Amino acid sequence: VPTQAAAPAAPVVAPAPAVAAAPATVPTQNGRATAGGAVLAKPPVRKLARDLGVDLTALTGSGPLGSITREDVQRAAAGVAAEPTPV
Amino acid sequence: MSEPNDATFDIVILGGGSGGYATALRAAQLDLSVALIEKGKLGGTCLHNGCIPTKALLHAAEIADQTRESEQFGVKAELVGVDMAGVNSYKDGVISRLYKGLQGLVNGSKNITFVAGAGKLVAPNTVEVDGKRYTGRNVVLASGSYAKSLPGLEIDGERVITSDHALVLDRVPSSAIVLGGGVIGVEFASVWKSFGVDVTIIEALPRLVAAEDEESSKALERAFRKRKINFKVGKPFEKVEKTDNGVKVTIAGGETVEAELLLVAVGRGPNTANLGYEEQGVTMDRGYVLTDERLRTNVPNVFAVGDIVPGLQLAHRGFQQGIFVAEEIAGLNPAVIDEAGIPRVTYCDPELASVGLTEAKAKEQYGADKVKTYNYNLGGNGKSQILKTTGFVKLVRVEDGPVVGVHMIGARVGELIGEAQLIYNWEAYPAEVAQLVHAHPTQNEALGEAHLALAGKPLHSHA
Amino acid sequence: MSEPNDATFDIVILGGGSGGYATALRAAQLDLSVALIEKGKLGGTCLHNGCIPTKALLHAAEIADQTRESEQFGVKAELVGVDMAGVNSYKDGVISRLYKGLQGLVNGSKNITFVAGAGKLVAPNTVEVDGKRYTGRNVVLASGSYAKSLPGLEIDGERVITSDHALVLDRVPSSAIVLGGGVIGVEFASVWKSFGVDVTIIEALPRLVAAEDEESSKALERAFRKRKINFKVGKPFEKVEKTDNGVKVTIAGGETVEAELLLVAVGRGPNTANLGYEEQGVTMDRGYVLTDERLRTNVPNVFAVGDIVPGLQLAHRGFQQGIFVAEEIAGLNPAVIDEAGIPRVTYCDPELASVGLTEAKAKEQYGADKVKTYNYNLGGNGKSQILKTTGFVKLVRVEDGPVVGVHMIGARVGELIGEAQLIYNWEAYPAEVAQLVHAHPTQNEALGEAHLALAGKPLHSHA
Ligand SMILES: Cc1cc2nc3c(=O)[nH]c(=O)nc-3n(C[C@H](O)[C@H](O)[C@H](O)COP(=O)(O)OP(=O)(O)OC[C@H]3O[C@@H](n4cnc5c(N)ncnc54)[C@H](O)[C@@H]3O)c2cc1C
Ligand SMILES: Cc1cc2nc3c(=O)[nH]c(=O)nc-3n(C[C@H](O)[C@H](O)[C@H](O)COP(=O)(O)OP(=O)(O)OC[C@H]3O[C@@H](n4cnc5c(N)ncnc54)[C@H](O)[C@@H]3O)c2cc1C
Repeated sequence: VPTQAAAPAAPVVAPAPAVAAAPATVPTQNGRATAGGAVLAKPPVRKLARDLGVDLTALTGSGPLGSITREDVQRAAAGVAAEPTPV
Repeated sequence: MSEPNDATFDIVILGGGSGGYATALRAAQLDLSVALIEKGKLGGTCLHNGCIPTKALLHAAEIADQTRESEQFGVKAELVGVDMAGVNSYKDGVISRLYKGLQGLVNGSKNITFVAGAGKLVAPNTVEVDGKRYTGRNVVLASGSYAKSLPGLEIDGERVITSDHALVLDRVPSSAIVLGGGVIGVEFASVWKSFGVDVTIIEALPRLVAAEDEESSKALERAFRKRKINFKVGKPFEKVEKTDNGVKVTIAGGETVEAELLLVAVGRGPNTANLGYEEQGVTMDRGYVLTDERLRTNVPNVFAVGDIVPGLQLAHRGFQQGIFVAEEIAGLNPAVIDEAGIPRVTYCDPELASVGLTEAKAKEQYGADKVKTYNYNLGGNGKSQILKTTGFVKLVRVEDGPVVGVHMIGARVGELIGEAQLIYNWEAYPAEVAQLVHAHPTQNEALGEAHLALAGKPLHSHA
Repeated sequence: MSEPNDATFDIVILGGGSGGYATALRAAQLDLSVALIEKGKLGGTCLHNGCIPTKALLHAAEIADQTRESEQFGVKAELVGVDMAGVNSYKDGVISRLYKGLQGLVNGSKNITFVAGAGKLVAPNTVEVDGKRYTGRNVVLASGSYAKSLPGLEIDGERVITSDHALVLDRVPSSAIVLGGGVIGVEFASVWKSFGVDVTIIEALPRLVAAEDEESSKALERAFRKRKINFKVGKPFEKVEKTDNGVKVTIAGGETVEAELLLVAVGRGPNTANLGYEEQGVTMDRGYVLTDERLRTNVPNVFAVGDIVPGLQLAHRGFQQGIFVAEEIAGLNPAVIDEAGIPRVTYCDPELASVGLTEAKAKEQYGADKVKTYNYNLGGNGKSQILKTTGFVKLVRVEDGPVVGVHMIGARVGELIGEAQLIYNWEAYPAEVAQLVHAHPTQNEALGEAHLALAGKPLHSHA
């Protein structure tokens, strides 16, 4: 029954210090770096960007792990709106 | 040391409840080999003595109440009575169908070896069951919890019982005292009242469901008073005595309450005694296994999940932790679980549901002047009026910031928590939810209306 | 032209239903002055002859069914009968409480002038009511809809009726034919069956609720068959004749069905005839008022909202459009409404709920090979087992992309649509939802499980 010795070597083994040093630079699967190449922004922020006509892929995020924040989107939208808009 | 019939796995899991089996299923998907050790029944407390049977009782209770009150809706019906044999066979039917499904998932996985028997941690990486040793590159402790009692309060299983006994009672008692006004206590009180029992809750803390937002507690107390469920809060238990027909409980101040039986629902303790955890050097605190936020104990490659880890004792927390640990071991580096983002539902009538911070907690964290709340009364919600339920949806937000807490009470509001969970965990702003007008007429519309109001654009309410 | 008793407003609204009153309330919040003109009752179809009364009937129906089936849950009860006078007074009570609340909101606003009476557009910016003219810097047309019939099918209000009559019926008919298997048709069929009526639905299209995903239609048909609700799909109506005790309907192919009455539920037409719209130059199409995506008609400063605008005929669409138009007029430049993002619920038993695209539509839009679906069976969902309901949660996603459709069927699933609405409108990826393990045991867990499975990590199901 048991194990294939070649099973994916259970990785990581540095005995974690009790207070894990938060791996601040490794993107996690936090709904930020999602599988499938979604842009690094929480879903409501993506919707905001769509409503404001901002292309998320063109932004650099200022949030945690480089995620795009509302402020990033709003700043970009303000830039766009600065151009003359037909009313 | 390795005997011929010993075996080695990527993960050895001690305990096949919510936390343990979720770890096993996710690990197996990731092609890790797993030994899942369970001394009782796969599914653990939740499936056999917890979530599922209690919710079956609560649904039977709902049916009894609706029949009793059917005339208010124009339906003429007569409630003849509650037949506990019938209730129990309904409940057992639900359990056994789900049990079968779960067994199918576990047995259907070529990567999982299910081991029936009681295990003990005999080395940091080894669990022994009936003389056979299961060694893992990783070990996950998932031995769950048991119903606690108080010093001097002996459970006899007859007149002084825990939820384990209450779930298999073959009769409807004429009266009952519920010691403890937490989740399990109020759920049983609610069931019994619906079944016609004269119920009294005794709670030492100053309010029922004290972990919830204070407004939720107040609303629940109001609803229980209306349902004629008696309760005494701020009254520590002093002693219980047997009487001719039942029990007599004395509470602080000397007041006594008598009933046919006493349900002790004072919380659940970690099931970790004599399992070898301390001996193998696992750091413990009052029986709980301590972990870091990645669910690692101090012993390398030994993890813990579920009720033995301090925090919310909920089945889906066990699921989430189990999935996390499997992914962690597989090297997927999953995101740390935000404990406040785990939804909480209490299934009594009326239901309570919450996620995120209470108002008090939010004020502590962000400062009282930075926290805004809005309480949308279900009186303005069409579907709630149709159900003839009262209650509210209360939102807690940070000024100019996201929603950090959602608290609801009312019939069936437990089902609204999924949406609230997304709002909290995705850090949505009220205006972002408000923009999406909800389906009419639903109860989840109340969640929409609360966000509309908090965003400064109430629809069916005043600002 | 301006007479002494004429008046000018920022917005003049013609019709006080869902679309009209939402416009008024939002505009008033934005400090615009509003004239709200209504010839019937504030609240319109939805409150008085639509959403609310039907859902009250459906809840009474649920209670009747639960009583009838209570023994399955261990509750002994006897269903004596359905007392239509009682049902109607319950229903009317719900309406009148909500009506009072709505009147309070409208009358409590200093910015809203409520005008009782029938209005007519007499100039592009002016509505006349009983000889008095109300001029607006903007006009919003919101005159709603009426129950349509078919050529040669005369509504007599006795044996051949529409939903308006069905909602005030003072008896439970022994049998009924429902012409039309859309939302309104299946809801009435469901109510009547629960009340003990022998029901037959006749639908010209090849399936019930043809606007829904095909799998939902199939599942509803299966459930109706089990409930012994008769239906004939793909069978256009030919004629109806009166018989001694009721009606005889002939359908394509010559087959006939007899019953005590015939409910005509073949859709709702725009209520726009003789209101001056065409005369003032508003572009129309078969009675509907055409607008751009910002709800502007071709006539400057004339907007339209609600059922007169082609698209979903739903109350909350009217709310959302009304709020949009008020904000547009106030210069807030609101985001355009995505019609597919408006949630749809059908409240029959079992309930149907959906948002976003059907599988067929998604394949059309993205290409068949780019669309992935997952169907989570409620058989694996504990709470659904407890409710003894069957059904599913079906997800439609774009490969490596977001969820673009959610389709659900089962008891009470309508309440799950709020979460699905956020997922669709916020373009969430399955993995983002999957990460948030849902409360156990709820039905909304099924939504969580479906996302877990679609993200490649099923918990209580196979991949
Ligand atoms: C009455 C009641 C109602 C509840 N209702 C809800 C609810 O509605 N929703 C909710 O989320 N939570 C609910 N809970 C809590 C929920 O049941 C627990 O949070 C959940 O079961 C914890 O999972 P676990 O895996 O940590 O432990 P358990 O489910 O307790 O599983 C531990 C397993 O380990 C096994 N085990 C222990 N020691 C050994 C050993 N030495 N060798 C082998 N096997 C061993 C046990 O037999 C058991 O099967 C309820 C609990 C109770 C008591
Ligand atoms: C049986 C039934 C069940 C339904 N169930 C649901 C449901 O569960 N959920 C849902 O979302 N939708 C439901 N609907 C649809 C919903 O009722 C409509 O989508 C909604 O009412 C449309 O709003 P409206 O403002 O466009 O029109 P209406 O609500 O029809 O309002 C139009 C108003 O304008 C007034 N009016 C018309 N002409 C004039 C005039 N010349 N002068 C002054 N006033 C005038 C009318 O009196 C009326 O009050 C249901 C409809 C029916 C019939």
